[in-house]
Amino acid sequence: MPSSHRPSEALSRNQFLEMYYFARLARDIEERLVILFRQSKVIGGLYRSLGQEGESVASAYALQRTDAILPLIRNMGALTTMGVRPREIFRQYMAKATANSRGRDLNIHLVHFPADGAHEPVIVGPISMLGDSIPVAAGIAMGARMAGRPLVAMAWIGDGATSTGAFHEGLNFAAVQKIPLVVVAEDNKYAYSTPISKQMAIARIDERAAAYGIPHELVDGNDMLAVYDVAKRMVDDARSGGGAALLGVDTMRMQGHAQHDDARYVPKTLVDEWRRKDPLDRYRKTVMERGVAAETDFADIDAMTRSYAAEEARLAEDEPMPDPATLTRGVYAGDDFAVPRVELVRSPFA
Amino acid sequence: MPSSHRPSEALSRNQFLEMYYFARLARDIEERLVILFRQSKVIGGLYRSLGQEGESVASAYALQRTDAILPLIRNMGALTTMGVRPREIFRQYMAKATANSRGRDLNIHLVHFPADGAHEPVIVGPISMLGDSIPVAAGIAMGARMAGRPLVAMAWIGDGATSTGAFHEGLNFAAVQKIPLVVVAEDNKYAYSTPISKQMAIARIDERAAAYGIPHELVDGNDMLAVYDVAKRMVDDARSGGGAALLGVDTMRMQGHAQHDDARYVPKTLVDEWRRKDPLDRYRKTVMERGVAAETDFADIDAMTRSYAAEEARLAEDEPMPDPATLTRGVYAGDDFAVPRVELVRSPFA
Amino acid sequence: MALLTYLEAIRAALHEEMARDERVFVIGEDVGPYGGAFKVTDGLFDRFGAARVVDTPISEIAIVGAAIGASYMGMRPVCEIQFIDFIANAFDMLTNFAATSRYRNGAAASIVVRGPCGGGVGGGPFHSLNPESFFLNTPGLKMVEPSTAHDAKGLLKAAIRDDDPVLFFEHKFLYRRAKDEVPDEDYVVPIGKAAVRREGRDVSIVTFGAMVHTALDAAAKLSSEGVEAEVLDLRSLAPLDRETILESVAKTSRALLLHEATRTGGIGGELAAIIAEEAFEYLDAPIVRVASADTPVPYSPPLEAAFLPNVDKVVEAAKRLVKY
Amino acid sequence: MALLTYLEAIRAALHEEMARDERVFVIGEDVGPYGGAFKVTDGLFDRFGAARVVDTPISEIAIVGAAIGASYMGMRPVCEIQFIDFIANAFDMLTNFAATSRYRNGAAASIVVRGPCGGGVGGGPFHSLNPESFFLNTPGLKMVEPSTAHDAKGLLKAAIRDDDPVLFFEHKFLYRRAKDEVPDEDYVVPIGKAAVRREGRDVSIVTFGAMVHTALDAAAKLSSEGVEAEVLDLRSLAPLDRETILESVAKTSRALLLHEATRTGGIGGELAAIIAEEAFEYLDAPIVRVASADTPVPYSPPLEAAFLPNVDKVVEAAKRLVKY
Ligand SMILES: Cc1ncc(C[n+]2csc(CCOP(=O)(O)OP(=O)(O)O)c2C)c(N)n1
Ligand SMILES: Cc1ncc(C[n+]2csc(CCOP(=O)(O)OP(=O)(O)O)c2C)c(N)n1
Ligand SMILES: [Mg+2]
Ligand SMILES: [Mg+2]
Repeated sequence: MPSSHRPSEALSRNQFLEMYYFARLARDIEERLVILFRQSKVIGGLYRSLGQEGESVASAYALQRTDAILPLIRNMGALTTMGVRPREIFRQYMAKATANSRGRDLNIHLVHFPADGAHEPVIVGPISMLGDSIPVAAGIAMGARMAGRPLVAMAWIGDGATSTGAFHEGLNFAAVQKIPLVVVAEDNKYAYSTPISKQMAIARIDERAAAYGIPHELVDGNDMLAVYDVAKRMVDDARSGGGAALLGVDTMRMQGHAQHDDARYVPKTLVDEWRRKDPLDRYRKTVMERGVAAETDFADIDAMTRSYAAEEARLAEDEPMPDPATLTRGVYAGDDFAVPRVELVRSPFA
Repeated sequence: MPSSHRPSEALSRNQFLEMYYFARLARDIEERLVILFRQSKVIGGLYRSLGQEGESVASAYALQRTDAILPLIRNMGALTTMGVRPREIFRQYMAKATANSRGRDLNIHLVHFPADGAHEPVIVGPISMLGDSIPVAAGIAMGARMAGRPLVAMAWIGDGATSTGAFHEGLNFAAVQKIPLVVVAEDNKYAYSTPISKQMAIARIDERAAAYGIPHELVDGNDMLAVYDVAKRMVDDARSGGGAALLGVDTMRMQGHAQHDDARYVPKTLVDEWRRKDPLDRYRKTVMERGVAAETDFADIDAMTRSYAAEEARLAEDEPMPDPATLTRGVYAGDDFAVPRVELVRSPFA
Repeated sequence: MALLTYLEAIRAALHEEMARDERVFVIGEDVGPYGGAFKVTDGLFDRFGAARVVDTPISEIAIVGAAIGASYMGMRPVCEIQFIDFIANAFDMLTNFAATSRYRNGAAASIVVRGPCGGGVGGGPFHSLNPESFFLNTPGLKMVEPSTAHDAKGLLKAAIRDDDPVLFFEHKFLYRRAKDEVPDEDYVVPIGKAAVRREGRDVSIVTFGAMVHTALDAAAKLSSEGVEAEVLDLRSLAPLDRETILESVAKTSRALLLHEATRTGGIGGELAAIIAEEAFEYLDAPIVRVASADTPVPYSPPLEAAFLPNVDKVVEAAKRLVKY
Repeated sequence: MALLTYLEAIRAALHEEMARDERVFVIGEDVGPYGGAFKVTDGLFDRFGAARVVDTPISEIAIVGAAIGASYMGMRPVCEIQFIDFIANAFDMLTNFAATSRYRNGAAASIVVRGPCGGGVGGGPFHSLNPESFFLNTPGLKMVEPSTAHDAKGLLKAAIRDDDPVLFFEHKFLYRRAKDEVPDEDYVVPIGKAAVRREGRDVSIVTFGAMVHTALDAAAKLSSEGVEAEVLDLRSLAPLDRETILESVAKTSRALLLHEATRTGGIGGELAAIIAEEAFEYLDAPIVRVASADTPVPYSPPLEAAFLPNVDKVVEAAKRLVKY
């Protein structure tokens, strides 16, 4: 599979900017969440993807808009890329009645199925049990194929979660059935406090795929264009019948597991090293070096996403909490209880 | 790991004959079981290891007598090799009160823990849920190390069972913890009716290990000396701190999944091809070619194992069924209910 | 009408549902050309092909997980678990992912998970379980277990058409032993409705699955001794048909709860709680449970016979109750 | 005596047991240098080292499976499941391998599986479960859940010294909220014995875990209205202390079963069955269950508050019972 084909070379200026926009927006949404968290407006924990926005965005950017994503908690960038309106995230984190889960489930646990013929993605948030998304992702791509509207499913998974039985069973099944599933396995050096050396005895996370006989590659996860290139090749291959693939990304979780975790178990030198490799900074630099965009273009986007995130948070803040009278509604079919659809938006660069 | 070191070259004449004896005994025990099965004296199903006795014996033969084995249903040869008296098997299959499980559990689901200081193996039979043995095997080797009497654990697993979550979690854990566990993964072409092509998308079963960063090798499973050589190297490595390893064996299940299964889904040509590769025939031939033993030596063993198996079956047949009054005994500690210890024997060649 | 075994009825339901609705497909171990370990899916592969009869690796988590995903895409998966005992391996996926899915996001996990349960065939501790009560504390999950060929077919059709995840228990002792008249035309047996298999005024035997036949045999014996037992076949274990249960107990004033799973923590507890809470005023005697002994399912026939409920145990308990 | 929180008491038990017995070790995710997600294992790594405080990959099956194997070799593993909800992933290993092991071959799986359970902290559907009834139909497995720091320490010591597999539920709501006197000297709280937390003659509230505190608050309120509730803290869920339960009901003639798990299929069923079978003659009123609503655990505080049992619900039910 390693190939020299670089799909990123075909990206337009708008696309270059759009990728940055999605990553920046993801970061700004999270920055807003931190503020809300400090104000005790976030219910439960807050999990940052700081330093990983690039790989989430660049991998999702390789998809078509009608494909399926199964993000994990740290794939905020995948959600912005597929067009989830930021307000949807804030609603979820604040457990509002207006959220897709109507306050019943956590953070990014939201689900979107497009109406027939709609040019929209399938979005299936995780459940907390790590690894479970992988068999479900395989089922989504298989089911879509059976239903006659094939798509490629992309699922993200942490280094830690690759140690679960569900990951193994799901990816092996997808491999055998040649299901168009691209798994992005994120080596961000830790699973909570557990360093990758206590998680797996392989040097490269993509070797997890060697047990399944599927294409796999490891890429610098903080180099957005590199991620995009490999993801795009894998997605295209999957779409044209190549079956499942695994894209390993080498990156770093730049904060603790969640807001409560000061991550003192992470050597400072490691953090410093990776801070210098911030994916957004690097991307800006690369794009500018290519002459595609200028400092001001990025500054404009930064201003735009910052105020957009702030405004969306504000809108969500004002929304009502769930009505306790609705508690028992919708456990079973037939007791219909309206589910707010996830609102999808286009970027200014679309 | 592939190495040219051939530990089998150091085997004595007695050891050559002993290995044959164990394999032949395994086959004869099963032939007896077929008779008992036809007489409806076996409770439940009967699962043959015909064609796989060689790999079971040769891999177990690489162990020391104080090591641990976790055989599956088709590893009768591992049991004979570690010295389990045939009567123990017959008792189990006939669900006798005298059996190690006292009629409470199936076929080879027996357990043996040596008394302190005894020169005996740890034997832990499986439960039916495939894959579960692997984490338990890892725990045995880890626990033995913790308890200050280290051993190597060897666990067998079918191609099908490598697709379970338990296999993945257990072997990954063993790899990370550098636990002395050798897993023998048996590619016998089918899992029940499911061909290996529907089980995994890799060409060689030992590639399952590539996800764990442990040594792995594939060997002709019907070549006993080849199996022994690799197993011995792996066991020795594990014992000296090398951690876990996976030995893939290329073999063939020569009968249906169980006695009720006529295996019509297996192409006749495949069976014919493998019949020519019978491990016992090949072993005899090789050993004779080496001039270590003669036709008559093997004929003597054949006669010996046949009558031994018959006699042991007869002894077990006469034993009592469990007393229903014992039904509820021994569910919890403190309600002691004697467990017949597995009787271990030495071969005539010891 | 046709005289079918329980197993044939299940197979017929699969054939008919797959023919009726293109979205229905079967997924599991050895369900394809082989037709399943018990031959329940026999003929499906030849008729509907590999795309709709999916042979999987030995991966119960993947079977249930992939089914959930496919159902999200509008398909109607029917998972076969080779022995229902192995659903333990997918316990998380079924209870946490599938069962909560609608409640959380309105996403229907319209899957059926079916497989053989129950003992009486020398299957030992891992091929004999009746795991219903493991799942009874899981809102969002439905569970059914038929006792006749008629119900087996009708309930499976109802389960497949149901928009919620349904665990469908097939008692393997009945596969070839239960045989009864099954309509030729399409029908469903609605989930959530119990059936009164025998009317009686003296004691209500509330049961399901293979134990229905034990209860009926016991009732016949009791009748010859002047005790008229009513036999209720729950059919649906989640939701339970509270109305029918309470009506029967209101009539007989005595409840005997009979199930094959081990006693402590079995579904008899839930039944007892419903009755003791809602039909207390009608009760003339303690609520009695007859169930298997509190041990793993033993393999050896004399042990398993002692372990399982049987006609004598039911008769004895019913007589004690009536005498109370 | 020292005033310890529930969490500190658990931690102290681990420290003391590991110091007392070299065979005891801890295994789980992030239990090592980090000291566990809730800091329960804090300090163990520094004191006992990596060999006895084993950080694992995210692999619940491996955690429980490896513990079983190690216990076979004479060790005394204490597994931490980061949130007890994730024991669902090892359901098979725990119920099928560990729980049956002694019965099958006399092989003791002397393991403890401990982890935080319960809601009330906005944890949502997958970090709030009270899964006891998933496991109640599994002979061979013991289960305990303390409600005080004193019991937390004593029960954990008992669990570690017990030769059978024990599921040890720690109610996370109590971790830092429950604080009480804990003896300095070594002691165990025996598994299988309930505690009467408050004596009363009018109604028995049978409960455990965090709900004990709810029950006590309710009892205080009831008392001010002239109703004297007896509050039973089960502590041990398997085996249940039938004697203490039956004695209390014999005294009060009224049983209110209170648990935090959802109602249908909860442990209240088993309790009701025991009482309806063995204390029927003493009952003056229906057996009433107060439990969480039959839904997944919702995340949003207003929903979770409506979902959970609380003092008002208990008071209201107790009054209904007493008036009956
Ligand atoms: C099956 C399961 N076990 C344990 C947990 C608890 N848990 C939540 S996040 C986490 C660490 C995840 O690490 P990784 O998969 O590497 O993802 P990252 O947080 O690094 O993005 C753990 C152990 C869980 N959610 N699911
Ligand atoms: C978890 C689990 N799922 C399903 C089964 C049913 N089952 C028993 S044996 C078998 C096939 C095993 O195939 P393989 O692992 O290749 O071993 P072989 O029989 O070929 O030696 C299956 C599916 C099981 N025992 N455990
Ligand atoms: Mg990670
Ligand atoms: Mg096989």
